[in-house]
Amino acid sequence: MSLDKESLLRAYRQMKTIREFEDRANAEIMNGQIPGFTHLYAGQEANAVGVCEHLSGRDSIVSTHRGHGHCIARGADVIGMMKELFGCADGLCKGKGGSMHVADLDKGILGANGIVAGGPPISVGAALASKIRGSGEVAVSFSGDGSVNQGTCFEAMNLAVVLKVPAVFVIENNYYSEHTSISYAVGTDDLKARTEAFGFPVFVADGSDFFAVYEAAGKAVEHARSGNGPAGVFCEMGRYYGHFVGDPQGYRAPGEVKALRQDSCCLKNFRASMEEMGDLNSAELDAIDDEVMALIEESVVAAKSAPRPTPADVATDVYVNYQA
Amino acid sequence: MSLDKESLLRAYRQMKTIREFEDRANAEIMNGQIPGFTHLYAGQEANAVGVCEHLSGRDSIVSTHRGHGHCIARGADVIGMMKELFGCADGLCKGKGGSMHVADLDKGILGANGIVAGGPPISVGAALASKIRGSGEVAVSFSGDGSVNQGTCFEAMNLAVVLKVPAVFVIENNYYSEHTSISYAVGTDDLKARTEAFGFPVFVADGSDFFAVYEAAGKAVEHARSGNGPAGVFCEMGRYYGHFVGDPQGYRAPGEVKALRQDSCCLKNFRASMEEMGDLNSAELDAIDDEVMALIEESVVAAKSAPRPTPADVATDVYVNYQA
Amino acid sequence: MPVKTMREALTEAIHQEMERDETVFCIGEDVAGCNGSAGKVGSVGGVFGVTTGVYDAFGPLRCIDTPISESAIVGAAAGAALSGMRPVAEIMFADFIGVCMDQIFNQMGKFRYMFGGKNVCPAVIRFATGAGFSAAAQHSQTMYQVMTAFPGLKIVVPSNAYDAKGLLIQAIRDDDPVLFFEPKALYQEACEVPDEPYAIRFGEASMPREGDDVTVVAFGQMVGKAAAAIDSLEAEGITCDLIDPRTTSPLDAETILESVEATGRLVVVDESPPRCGLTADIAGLAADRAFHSLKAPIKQVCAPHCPVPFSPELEAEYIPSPEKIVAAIRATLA
Amino acid sequence: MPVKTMREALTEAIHQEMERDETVFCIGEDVAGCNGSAGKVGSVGGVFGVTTGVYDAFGPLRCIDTPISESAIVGAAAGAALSGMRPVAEIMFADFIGVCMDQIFNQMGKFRYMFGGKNVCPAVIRFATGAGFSAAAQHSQTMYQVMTAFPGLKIVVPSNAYDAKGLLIQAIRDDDPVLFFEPKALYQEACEVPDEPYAIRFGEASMPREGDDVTVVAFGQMVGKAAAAIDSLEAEGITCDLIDPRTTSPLDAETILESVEATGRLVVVDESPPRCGLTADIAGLAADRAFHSLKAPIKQVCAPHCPVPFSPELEAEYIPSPEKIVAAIRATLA
Ligand SMILES: Cc1ncc(C[n+]2csc(CCOP(=O)(O)OP(=O)(O)O)c2C)c(N)n1
Ligand SMILES: Cc1ncc(C[n+]2csc(CCOP(=O)(O)OP(=O)(O)O)c2C)c(N)n1
Ligand SMILES: [Mg+2]
Ligand SMILES: [Mg+2]
Repeated sequence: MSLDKESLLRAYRQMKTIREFEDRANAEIMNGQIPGFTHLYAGQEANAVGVCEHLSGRDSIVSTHRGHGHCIARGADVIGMMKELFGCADGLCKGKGGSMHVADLDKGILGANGIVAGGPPISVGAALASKIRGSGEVAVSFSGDGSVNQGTCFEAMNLAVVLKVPAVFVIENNYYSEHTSISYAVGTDDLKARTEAFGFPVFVADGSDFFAVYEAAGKAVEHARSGNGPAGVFCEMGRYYGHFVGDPQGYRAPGEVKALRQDSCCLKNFRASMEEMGDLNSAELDAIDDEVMALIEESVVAAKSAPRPTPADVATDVYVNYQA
Repeated sequence: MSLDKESLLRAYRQMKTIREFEDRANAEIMNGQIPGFTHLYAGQEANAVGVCEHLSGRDSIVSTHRGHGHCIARGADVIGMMKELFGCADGLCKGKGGSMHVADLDKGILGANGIVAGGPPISVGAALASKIRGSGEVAVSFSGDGSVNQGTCFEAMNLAVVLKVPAVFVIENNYYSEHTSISYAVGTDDLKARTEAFGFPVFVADGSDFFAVYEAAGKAVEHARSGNGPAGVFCEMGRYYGHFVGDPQGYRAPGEVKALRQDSCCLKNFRASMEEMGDLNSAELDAIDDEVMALIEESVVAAKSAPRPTPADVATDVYVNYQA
Repeated sequence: MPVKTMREALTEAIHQEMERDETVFCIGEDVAGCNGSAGKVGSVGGVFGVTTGVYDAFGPLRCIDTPISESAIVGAAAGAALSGMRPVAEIMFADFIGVCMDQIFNQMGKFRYMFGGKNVCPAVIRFATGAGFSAAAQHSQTMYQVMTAFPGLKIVVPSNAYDAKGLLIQAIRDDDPVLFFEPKALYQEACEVPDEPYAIRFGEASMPREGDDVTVVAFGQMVGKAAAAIDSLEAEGITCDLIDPRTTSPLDAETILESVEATGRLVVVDESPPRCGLTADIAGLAADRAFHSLKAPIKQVCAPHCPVPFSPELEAEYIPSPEKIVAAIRATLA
Repeated sequence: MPVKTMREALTEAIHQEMERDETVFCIGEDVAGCNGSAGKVGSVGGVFGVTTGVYDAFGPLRCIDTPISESAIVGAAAGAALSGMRPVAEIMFADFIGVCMDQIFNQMGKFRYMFGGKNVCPAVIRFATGAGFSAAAQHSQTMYQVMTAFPGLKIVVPSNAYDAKGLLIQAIRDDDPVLFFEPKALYQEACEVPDEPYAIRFGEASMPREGDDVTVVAFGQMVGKAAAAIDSLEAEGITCDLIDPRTTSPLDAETILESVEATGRLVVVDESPPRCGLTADIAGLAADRAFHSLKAPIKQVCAPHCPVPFSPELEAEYIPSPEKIVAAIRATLA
């Protein structure tokens, strides 16, 4: 699997953008600037980017409550997203959705989702649309290690096999669903096998390694796009922050997060690979870092001075047309 | 596996009772005597009886829309059941439930169920009660080959494993869910493997052979009762009637039902085994046949002359106590 | 004009819209039928026969059978609708909404709002609704009254074959998600239905009876019973407006209020249980906005606060009868 | 008397009932917490902290964590309740009811009726309900108004810590299935709460304000806002009865009707959207049974017909404010 320079630069930029977006979102929440419940994706960037780098055009994703990373990876406007987190009138969803409902249909982003496993059935529908039209798009849904125990997720997997639609089920094992470990909540010891038993192949990758995810996701997307029905990707990688901002994280082992940050950082891993492979030098990556920092700063500045929604907006955008 | 004479007689009587109950119910429906939607179990008797012969005391079952067989096998009063089908005021459920909601809590029958896969979660609750009390009962749920695709069924299986409760999931493959074949609706080719992938053993049996089911169910019930968590039973056996009474059965191959009736009759198979093993002679079985016929006739006569519910009954039995 | 049953009218609407617009497709349990079996695929057309012939006419990509997985069915419809299609999903009985409720009210019904009004989700979900067949507590509920509570959804309940066709065509063409409740007691009821396609606008009530003394508002299966009740009173010189809102969301409040302002009396009829339902909804509307015209207590005729019973005797008591509607009309005139 | 928050009062109720009756147990996501992890099992006590200390006090068999499988959670509660236990299940947010709705209204709520009145199903399902935290469209809904529509369920919505404790104790002791909606905006609100256990009977409203001019009925979070509205009018000499039904099913219709008969004016307040909700339900009740006492249109104060928005500015407009309640009270006096 070889990636051209442009792709490498883009992948790094996406991961870095997610990381900075999340770190800054965390800081702004702590400052009391961002309302609501926010779940951060920092640490897991390689999953989203390794998958979404295979997508283009009208390929779609459906995300989760922890959606910022997926949305950025799929191309959501970062400034619009930050504004949405702040609840601005010109946020990506006009301030009506917020962190848990970021969406951009034009970019194939069928929404973050506040309901655990709300997404997979919807994604099967997007895949079905592609199959009916014969238009070749794949539809990716992201699910966490906790989400895979929800009935809707199982139904979606079986239906995707039955209809042989180009759906890709990405399972992100970050070890916890809220305060509960995967080792408790998933009855079987082998979640990959339980998923494969539905009748599609699942490709496994170290979720802190962009190249590993990229390769596994490539196989899954290729499988689905070629008309073989659904496929899965299974990534393992802890998150750096709590379940939501404010989580005391009593379920973590001492030093767990520190170790993750030290030894399992997709950005560090990426830089190390580049040093080995020589495709990009660190100055090039540093330059991206700077651009990303500037963009995130710009997004926050914009969000803080953006117009706020007014009471008159509350009941608009419910229907296309409700009156007789 | 050896069964004493009493057990053999009881097993045969139960199967025969179900068969006659269903044949007679069919006739009475055709006569316009039984209202509503009725789904008959004839042909599958060995499944219910082979499982329920392992149950006693407060062991429980949760059934399906095709519930008569399970309820009779678990010991429901046949006359009360027939009256319930007729909608009598003194039917098992006072005429409020009908065929799809036959229940007898005192006998451990937690209800037939009109919602596909409504039962398995409830059964996990019964198993959990047993575990909390340490009282040793097992809880059996029946699911069809179509029902296993419902999210609630998957959730129940995983939860049973997680909580390690004495739940037994009996999957009855009669090849069809309404007009759709299992080969279409279950995405995987190997439903047993998909079920086992949840983390519990599934024991397979020819569903037209009481002894095979009895043996497989014995292993499953033993597994669950011994505190090893849930287990499964997987039986294959076609039904003799349509999905519901009135179904034109266009999905059946020509001669399919005839072949089932000829070659896969649990009663015939039972008699054949007895001839081979010599434990019971045919006169003993004939005597049971006569008693069963008389009982079914009695039940219909009773149902036809039983008191009917009156309008005043409509809103009683909703709550134990609703007024302040 | 040709006479068709409601079932035929619905089938015709689906065929005509699928003909007109290739993004329309059907999905649900046995909407084709016989998949994987020895039978002829497509020979079922839904257990109520509403998608009859769709598979034969439009093939496997546009008439899609599913496993028994209602959440996945609705989710697939919702996702396809977000992706440019116009799915018509069938959930056999409205009672089964419980296993797919999240996909309906938290997902499909909220996409547009949560996403800031930038998308459409033109999905139709069809349900057979209501009592009358001794189908008992889990196969007889209306559910449309419950779903009316949710913003973002449009709710349709036709009362006759003519309306059914025009409303289903509108539902399919509509850019918002629509829940379409088909009173199963009316599938075999026939009336004149034009062959050509036509759409009936949402939020426009019909008025199958006009009169001076009392306004009667009724839904779905109850429209016929209310008409019977009203007709039986004519000999006594009592005449009523009968309003069939046809869509409960949007609701044609104006027609109801105008009528109440004229008659001063209101009876609302539905076969759902009494709490937080449509009868209260309409009564509450009039008790605010037509208060000064009211001459008598507003009467609600509905089912008792209990599940739908199995026995025919009990079910007959459960479903509001013309007699009970007559009694309520009389009560407002007392 | 000791002062406790609603959260503390609820926790105390659960502990006391579990002490008293060994068939009571808790089940839900993270009701213990930290299972399978490096953390101390039991150290969470539910994401809102209501089951704090239950695991430590009663152990793993009576404080049971589950996967994210709400249908299985409710089903397990229902099945255990049919089997002689008294489960107290937690569904984190009321909005999640969509993924377990069937088990609630088609199963748990109908067992007794479908089975001919021969069984009890004493299960309690607890939910955090309502808006106020910019939690947006899928974490802010009330849902109790929708659930009130279903026969077979009892629906509780406390408005203060004292009631919360007494109502939860009654819910656990009650032999019918109870849905217990905890307004999450009130978890930190405190009032005097006795240490000893006590039960508040269902179907008995409380009347936190008494007055002559207008009857105000409000639910849950809205009781406090209505009280504020009423208090602000006192200086003008306008006094109101404020009725908090506490349980929406059963409903204390008598207290409401008596008050309306005395005042002749009614305002009903809830934070749910307007259609087929509790405000219409109560308005409909009065428009029938207290009609002859009514002197003015019945006013409903509720959320607009839209999902719950994210932005604080929009959410502030969404949730009925004391100002809107004041305006409605004034409107009935105009
Ligand atoms: C149906 C439903 N149940 C529960 C929740 C509350 N909840 C939000 S996120 C979450 C944990 C999800 O865990 P996982 O799928 O592993 O994703 P992660 O948070 O680890 O990314 C839970 C229980 C919810 N939002 N929806
Ligand atoms: C949630 C739900 N969806 C659909 C139905 C309609 N329905 C009743 S039985 C049935 C087929 C069930 O098939 P299976 O589980 O194989 O059981 P069988 O009828 O073969 O015994 C269907 C689709 C239902 N009752 N509930
Ligand atoms: Mg996780
Ligand atoms: Mg079957």
